[in-house]
Amino acid sequence: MKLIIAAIKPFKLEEVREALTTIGVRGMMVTEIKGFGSQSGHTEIYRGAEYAVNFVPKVRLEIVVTDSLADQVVETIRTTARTDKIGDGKIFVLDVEQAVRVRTGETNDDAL
Amino acid sequence: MKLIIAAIKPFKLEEVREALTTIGVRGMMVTEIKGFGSQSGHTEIYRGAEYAVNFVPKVRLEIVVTDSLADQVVETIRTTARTDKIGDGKIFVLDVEQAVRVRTGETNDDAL
Amino acid sequence: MKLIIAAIKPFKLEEVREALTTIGVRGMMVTEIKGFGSQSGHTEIYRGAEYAVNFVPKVRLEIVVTDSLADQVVETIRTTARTDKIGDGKIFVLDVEQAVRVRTGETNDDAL
Amino acid sequence: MKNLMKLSGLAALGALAGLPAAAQDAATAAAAPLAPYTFEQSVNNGDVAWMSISTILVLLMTVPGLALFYGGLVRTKNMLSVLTQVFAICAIVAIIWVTYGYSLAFTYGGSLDTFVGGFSKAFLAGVDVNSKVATFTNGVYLPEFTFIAFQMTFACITPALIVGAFAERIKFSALMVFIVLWVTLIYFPMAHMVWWWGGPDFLAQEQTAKLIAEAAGDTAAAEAAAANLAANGLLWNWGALDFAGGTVVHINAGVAGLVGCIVLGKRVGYGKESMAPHSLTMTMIGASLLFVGWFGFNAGSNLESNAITALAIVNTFVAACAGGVAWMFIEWAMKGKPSLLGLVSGVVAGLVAVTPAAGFAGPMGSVVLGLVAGAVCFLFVAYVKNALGLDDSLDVFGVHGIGGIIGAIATGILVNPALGGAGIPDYLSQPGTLQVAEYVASTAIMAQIKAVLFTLVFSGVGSFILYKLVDMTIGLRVKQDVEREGLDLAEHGERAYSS
Amino acid sequence: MKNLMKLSGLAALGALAGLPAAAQDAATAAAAPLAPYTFEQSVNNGDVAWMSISTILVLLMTVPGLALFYGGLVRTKNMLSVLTQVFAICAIVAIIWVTYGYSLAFTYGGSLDTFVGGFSKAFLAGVDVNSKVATFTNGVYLPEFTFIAFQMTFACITPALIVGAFAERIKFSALMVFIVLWVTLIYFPMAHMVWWWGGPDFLAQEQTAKLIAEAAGDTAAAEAAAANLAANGLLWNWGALDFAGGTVVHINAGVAGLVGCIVLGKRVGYGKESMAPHSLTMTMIGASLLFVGWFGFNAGSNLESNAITALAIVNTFVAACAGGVAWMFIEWAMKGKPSLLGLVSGVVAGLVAVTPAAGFAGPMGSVVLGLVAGAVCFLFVAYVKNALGLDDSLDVFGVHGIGGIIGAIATGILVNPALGGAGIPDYLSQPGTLQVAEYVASTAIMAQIKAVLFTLVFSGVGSFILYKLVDMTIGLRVKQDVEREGLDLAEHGERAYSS
Amino acid sequence: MKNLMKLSGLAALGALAGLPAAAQDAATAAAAPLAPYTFEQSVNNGDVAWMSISTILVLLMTVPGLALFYGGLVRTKNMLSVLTQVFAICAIVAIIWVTYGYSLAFTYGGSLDTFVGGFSKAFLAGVDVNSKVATFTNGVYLPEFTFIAFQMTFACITPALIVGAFAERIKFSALMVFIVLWVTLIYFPMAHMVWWWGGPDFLAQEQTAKLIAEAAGDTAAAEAAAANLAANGLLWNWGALDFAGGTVVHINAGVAGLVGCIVLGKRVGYGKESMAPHSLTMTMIGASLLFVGWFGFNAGSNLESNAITALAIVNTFVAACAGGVAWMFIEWAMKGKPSLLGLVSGVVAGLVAVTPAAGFAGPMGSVVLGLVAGAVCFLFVAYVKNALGLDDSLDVFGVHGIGGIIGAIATGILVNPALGGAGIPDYLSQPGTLQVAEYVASTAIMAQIKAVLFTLVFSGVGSFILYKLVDMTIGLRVKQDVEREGLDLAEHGERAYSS
Ligand SMILES: Nc1ncnc2c1ncn2[C@@H]1O[C@H](COP(=O)(O)OP(=O)(O)O)[C@@H](O)[C@H]1O
Ligand SMILES: Nc1ncnc2c1ncn2[C@@H]1O[C@H](COP(=O)(O)OP(=O)(O)O)[C@@H](O)[C@H]1O
Ligand SMILES: Nc1ncnc2c1ncn2[C@@H]1O[C@H](COP(=O)(O)OP(=O)(O)O)[C@@H](O)[C@H]1O
Repeated sequence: MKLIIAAIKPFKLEEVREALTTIGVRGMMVTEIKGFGSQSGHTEIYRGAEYAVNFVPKVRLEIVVTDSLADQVVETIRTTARTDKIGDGKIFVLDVEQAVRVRTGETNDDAL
Repeated sequence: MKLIIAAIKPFKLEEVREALTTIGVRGMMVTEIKGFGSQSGHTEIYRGAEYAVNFVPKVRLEIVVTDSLADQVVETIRTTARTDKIGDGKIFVLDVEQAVRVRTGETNDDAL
Repeated sequence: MKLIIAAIKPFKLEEVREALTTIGVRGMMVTEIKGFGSQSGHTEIYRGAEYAVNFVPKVRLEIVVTDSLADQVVETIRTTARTDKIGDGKIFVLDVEQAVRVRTGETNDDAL
Repeated sequence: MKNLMKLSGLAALGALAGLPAAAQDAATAAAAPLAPYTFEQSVNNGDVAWMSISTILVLLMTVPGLALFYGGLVRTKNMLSVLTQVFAICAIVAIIWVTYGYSLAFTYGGSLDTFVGGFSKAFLAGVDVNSKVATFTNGVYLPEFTFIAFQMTFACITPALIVGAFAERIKFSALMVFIVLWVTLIYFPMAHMVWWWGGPDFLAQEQTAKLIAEAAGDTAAAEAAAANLAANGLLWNWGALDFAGGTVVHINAGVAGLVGCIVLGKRVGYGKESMAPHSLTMTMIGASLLFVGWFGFNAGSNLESNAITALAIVNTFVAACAGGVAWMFIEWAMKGKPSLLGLVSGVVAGLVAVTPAAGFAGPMGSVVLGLVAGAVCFLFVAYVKNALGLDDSLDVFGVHGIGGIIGAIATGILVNPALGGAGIPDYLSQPGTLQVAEYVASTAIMAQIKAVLFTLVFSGVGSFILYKLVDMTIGLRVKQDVEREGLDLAEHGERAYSS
Repeated sequence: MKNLMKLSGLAALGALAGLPAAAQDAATAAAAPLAPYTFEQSVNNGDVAWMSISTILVLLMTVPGLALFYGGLVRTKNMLSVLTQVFAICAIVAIIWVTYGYSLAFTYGGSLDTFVGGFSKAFLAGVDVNSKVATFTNGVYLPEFTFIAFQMTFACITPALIVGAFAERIKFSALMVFIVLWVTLIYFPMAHMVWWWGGPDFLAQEQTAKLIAEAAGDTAAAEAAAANLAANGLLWNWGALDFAGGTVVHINAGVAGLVGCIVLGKRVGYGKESMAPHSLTMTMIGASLLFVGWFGFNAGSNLESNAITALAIVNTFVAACAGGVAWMFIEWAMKGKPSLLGLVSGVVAGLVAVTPAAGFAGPMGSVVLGLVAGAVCFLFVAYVKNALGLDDSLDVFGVHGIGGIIGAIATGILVNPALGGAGIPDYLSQPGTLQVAEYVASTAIMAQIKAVLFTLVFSGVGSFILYKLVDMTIGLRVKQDVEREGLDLAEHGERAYSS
Repeated sequence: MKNLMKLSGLAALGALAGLPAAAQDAATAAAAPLAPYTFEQSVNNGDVAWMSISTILVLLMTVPGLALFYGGLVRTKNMLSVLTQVFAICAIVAIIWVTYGYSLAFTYGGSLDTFVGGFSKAFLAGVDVNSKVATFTNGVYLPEFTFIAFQMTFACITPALIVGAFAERIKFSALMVFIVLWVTLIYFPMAHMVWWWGGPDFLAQEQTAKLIAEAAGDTAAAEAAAANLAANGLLWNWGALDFAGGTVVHINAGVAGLVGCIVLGKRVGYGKESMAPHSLTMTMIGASLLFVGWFGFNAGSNLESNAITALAIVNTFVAACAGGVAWMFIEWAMKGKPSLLGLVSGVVAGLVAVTPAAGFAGPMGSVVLGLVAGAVCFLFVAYVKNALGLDDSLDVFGVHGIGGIIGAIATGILVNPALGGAGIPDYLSQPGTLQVAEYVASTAIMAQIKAVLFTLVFSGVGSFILYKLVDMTIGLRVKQDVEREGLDLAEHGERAYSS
């Protein structure tokens, strides 16, 4: 199994989720994060005090899928999250050794 | 060392944390996330505009433990977080190559 | 490539980010988390009802870098985030199999 | 008792406490031949302005004041349920008020008049811009609409106070039904029993008529006048003092809350999960608006804009502050830290306690009253409540019940002119003027204790029956899953906060 | 029409509806020789107190009331943009008001007087602490500064209402320019057309003069007096009743909002992304403050502190509650759950609807009005709006437009004394006193419909032209990227919430 | 000076500025034989209503107004500390006020009378519902309780203003001790020096007595009367104008804040970590409530409900708006974006500046004053403050200090009738009536500058000594760890927001 971690633009979340559902992904974890990358942040000014905020709001997806589905997931995210503007995000793939479904105790591919 | 990632129901957090402490886990990272899975979300209506919210609030635990403790941790989470209702959550295990404690510089098993 | 996960004290975030930029890190994901570890939490009292809060606010960094940069990143975080007080944090290193930049489709080291 | 034109008024003034004295004085006065008492009804625009703003202030206490005070204390997932409950109660009760509530509280109730009014002003029948009601000064009147509006806000806030006791677990539909029953069967009668009286001119007229009849040896007429003089609410006739609603509002709601939290049972996870307030900021805003609005409540209950209004403002202000300071320091001493929640809870406790005393006590008496209320309410909430195992979620009984009882009894003490109090009013010994009756501690305090006990029993038993009724029919409590998910989503289909 | 000293007043009272009757009665009265009408101008401190607080209450409606009501409904990223828009509009319009706005609305406009005033009081020239304006009672006056301040708040809140319609997508600079144009070319004329009249004493004086001239056969003088009697705003002369601004404020702003949301187009992601309110807590606070402040708006429009003030308070209170209850229950029935947002939206709808009727309807009529407004606005917002594909972000038209139209027309019905209404005022049949004119349903209702239609067209067309003008010059809408990032950061350089 | 029955009043009116003119006129008037001046004390319910609501409005400014304005600007972890500080100060000072504060500020102080009052009304001894105080009109009085309550709110808010300067780093216990000392030794004397005077009737009585004595050649009596005429506070006698507290409240608190932030030093992480406001929404609510409440502050300071009240309302309104508009546009020009925080800061700056001028300036003068204050305060806060390296966390000096100084000096200019001002009041030239004294720019402005300088030095030096005292005994500042964790948890054991 693979853990696919992706940082994408927040407004793309629904679209990506739907696309992934279509190809058979049945679960994921979504976290609101602050992203740092080439996309530059912004400056805020409060009564003359300027703060450069180097972070940009992103959404981070974590999806564990069977090895066979992994490439398709990466591809789907890549095409769906894409806007061709800087800051579209990154996808990382890690290996997962084990998976368990709490409710049933099923493991690995059955647990997904 | 293993990194154990678990998505559980929020109100189970305290119970799981305590159970893990009992078996010797000495640290973890907890994140509030939006979970997507077979547990269905809910619908919100604001002045007639309906929004289907497909995400369910979950809590995500990340625990790095020695290889020897890993199975026990998975087992403890599984039994403690369980309510036998849909959406109880998932547990994933990944391999960790290195661990460092910032304060002391200790590494690997000593750092946990 | 390696995924470096670090839990640090929130007020150290800017310093660490800057230090990492200096050594060539070009991106990361930052999450606000609740940390559990040897640093003890605090007690809150509301009209006589006491709640022991076992979690401490931490910031979690995830940085994917080339294998060659990994050690330097770990070292940089370790020295910058350090205050020599309990709760300074932990650093974990995992192996990453694949990386993709959404915007361009570049992969692996090129994607970072 | 035909043709009895009662002039409704507010705030128990224990007119009858002056009766024995009146008898004597009247005897002397009767030496000179007595003319029937006549009076003009004059309306002062300044009074109307003050009562209008007082009405608005009491509404401000309810929405958003009370709603935020309570809402801030629940968990995020139940925020909207509290806000909706408070606001919906306010809206529904307002409509009930003009429909039949005002009539039940403030009209002559026939054979039941001791306990409740009748339906003669249902749908505000007969009330128009020329209708007037008495204040506490002879000859000074208010447009009846002003009085209706002011009293409406009291009817709206009282039931809303109760919801704090069983917050985070009641079914919305059940609550709505309960509240309609409760205001009808508990609140309107209580208001009638405490606040229904003839007004200064009516009393002067009947008292004079009685003296004339007695002098003329016309026993029938004397008895008719005496009956008119006694045609007040039950607690009013007991001589219980309640300037702005210590019994009717606070003890009443406090007890109803206590019974409610017992009947519904504890929240799921109580004592195990953290139930920390989701936004003390909101609670602070709510407490502040309660503080601000309470001046309308207490000083508005004077019905006029004069020096007694000013006294009630000073009393309300310092009692609130004293309550806050007492709670804060005692908490600091006993729990190690002075908390904002403690401070504002103490402020509310002080406000509750000074409510029945606002126009009767002196400023220094009010400071002491506030200090006592802040300290005792703290001790109850921080220790006794837990010892009793009560899950009164937002301490309705601990603050309104306990604070109300302290205030009601203290009013009987602090009204004493020797302690800087304003004294017990007496409209009868010299008809047409307001005199201060001689202060007899035992009488004054006993009247207060009697009123408190009556309220505890009446509201306690009555509320219990209503809860059970609703529970047996539609069920009071939500399912456990709903309680875990939060009432906002399950009951109202909304979330308080999104991004 | 030289030397015409107009006394400005507020709230269309349809004085001229009484004209035919007046002619008859006057004929009889003229039998006795008539003396020219003279009067004193007395100011009552109670009235001043009430109008001062009413002014403050309407400001409270705007900031923070309306700002929060709207702000809570947008997404986090646009929160500050809404708050800034509302507050900045309030600030800029206040300055415009004292500069030339008051003058355009409340002075004699020469040949354009039917439509708009002149510049004679620009920079408040000639106004000092001795200047007075008429109320609705003969002989009762207010300091002109009081009237200026009160009316200023109306000028401030009306344009601020509009921003809800195109929230989350308008350019701040464009909005500022649009608003300056809009108040100048739409609002001040509307206020003049509806509220510019001579006042009770001026009417009495001219009517008496006319009768005397007619009796003396002096046609020139009679015509001059008749001209003075007719020197009111257009809608006033139509006999349209608008107690507190149903047409001038609510329909006016509602239509401008409708046109605005159409001209600007839908928000990016509309119908696809969730645009759930970021904080219903804030919306509830805002709605509550609107409720609380609305008493200043409606009952303050009485300009005096008397029984009609009290009637307006009761009407406003129960119509608001009825609106909330109606929306809540109908939503419960049709969508399955009673939501807080529904409840408070209904409260606002009820408030909007009762605005023109506040001093004319009776309490029971106001309850019915509130129920109807709550239900119809719900149906519009929940069904019709979507069917029409409108992205009126915060339902400015659905609540203020629709509610305003319902209220305006209903006022023509509920004013009927047979329905408990106060009747149509008539200052002319017995100069120097206020009489109730005979109620003729068709006349009364037609006048209201005419006023509504005029407002829809005038404001609709006028606003459209102004939007286009601004769009073609500086552009109304922000770039898509800015819209995605949120206006707070992009337009104002701030975030609403940090940690 | 036995039996001197001083009638306390409010707002420096520089009565003595009229003295030379008075002497002359009096000489003429003395030709006709003078009778001793007698007067009645009449209380108007409308005035009482207005002052009651003004009192409530100033409380609203403090809690929740100021608390939220400040609280929104700090980081989440310090939110409750700010709310608690403001609320606790309000509560404690209120109790001090009725205990001895009112007496120190508003009674005759014997040999120290120029600087401070005495203890004759400690515990409000001798004050009851029949006690009255003078207003600014001969013969018009207020219940003393009304005046006590109104002035109490001023005493409560002034020290609370200071906490913004050293927010996020002061120890709660130290702050409480400091505040008790500060109000006692700085605030009460300042209030006495600026606002302690005899009132219109007292002045008329003594002036008449003096003239009679002089005419009769009774030098002793004339000197006694002259002494009574001069028995006012120091700054009052200088002829300094301060309608609602520019010196006593704003400059006083501003300077105390400045000294405080210097003594305590900068926050940990200042200039490195982001210290962005945690909720500009709260700051906006707070600013709005300050705006709304400020009408009670400024127009309430008129003590009566009349045309000057209305003038003060208009002035306060437009100066606030002008301040906001100025700050917003200048920030837009110089920093690229118009921010909400800028807008509301400007509004507060405008309000501060108009405080001493509220009843003296004309509306157009107030617009200009607001514009200047908004612009100058912006420049100070955005540039000068940083250049000086001050960590005045919430810009207490930048807004209240600077704004207060601008307003105080401008009052001396704008009071000029030639600029639309109301003119300098003169109670002496024609005893029993209020005249306008001839305006001499140099005299008027110098009196203002003197008052400003005195306040800067008195408050600056006095506060410095008190800070040092507290620092040396209990220590002013929390530990660095506590500062990092946040004061909420460490000092109060609570968090502002949970889930
Ligand atoms: N090396 C990295 N490790 C972890 N996350 C990264 C890394 N680089 C980028 N990211 C994430 O991807 C997001 C987008 O990256 P960015 O460099 O801004 O744009 P782009 O992907 O278009 O080059 C960042 O905000 C960050 O959250
Ligand atoms: N494939 C997956 N990858 C990552 N997280 C998952 C995956 N499937 C489920 N989850 C997480 O586990 C939670 C529970 O899963 P769900 O399918 O709803 O119920 P159950 O575990 O009872 O089958 C989800 O809300 C999600 O956070
Ligand atoms: N075994 C672990 N797995 C995951 N995270 C951990 C683990 N141990 C500690 N952490 C994280 O590191 C933080 C600091 O650890 P802690 O034990 O409190 O102090 P120290 O690192 O100084 O020994 C914790 O708050 C937690 O977020």
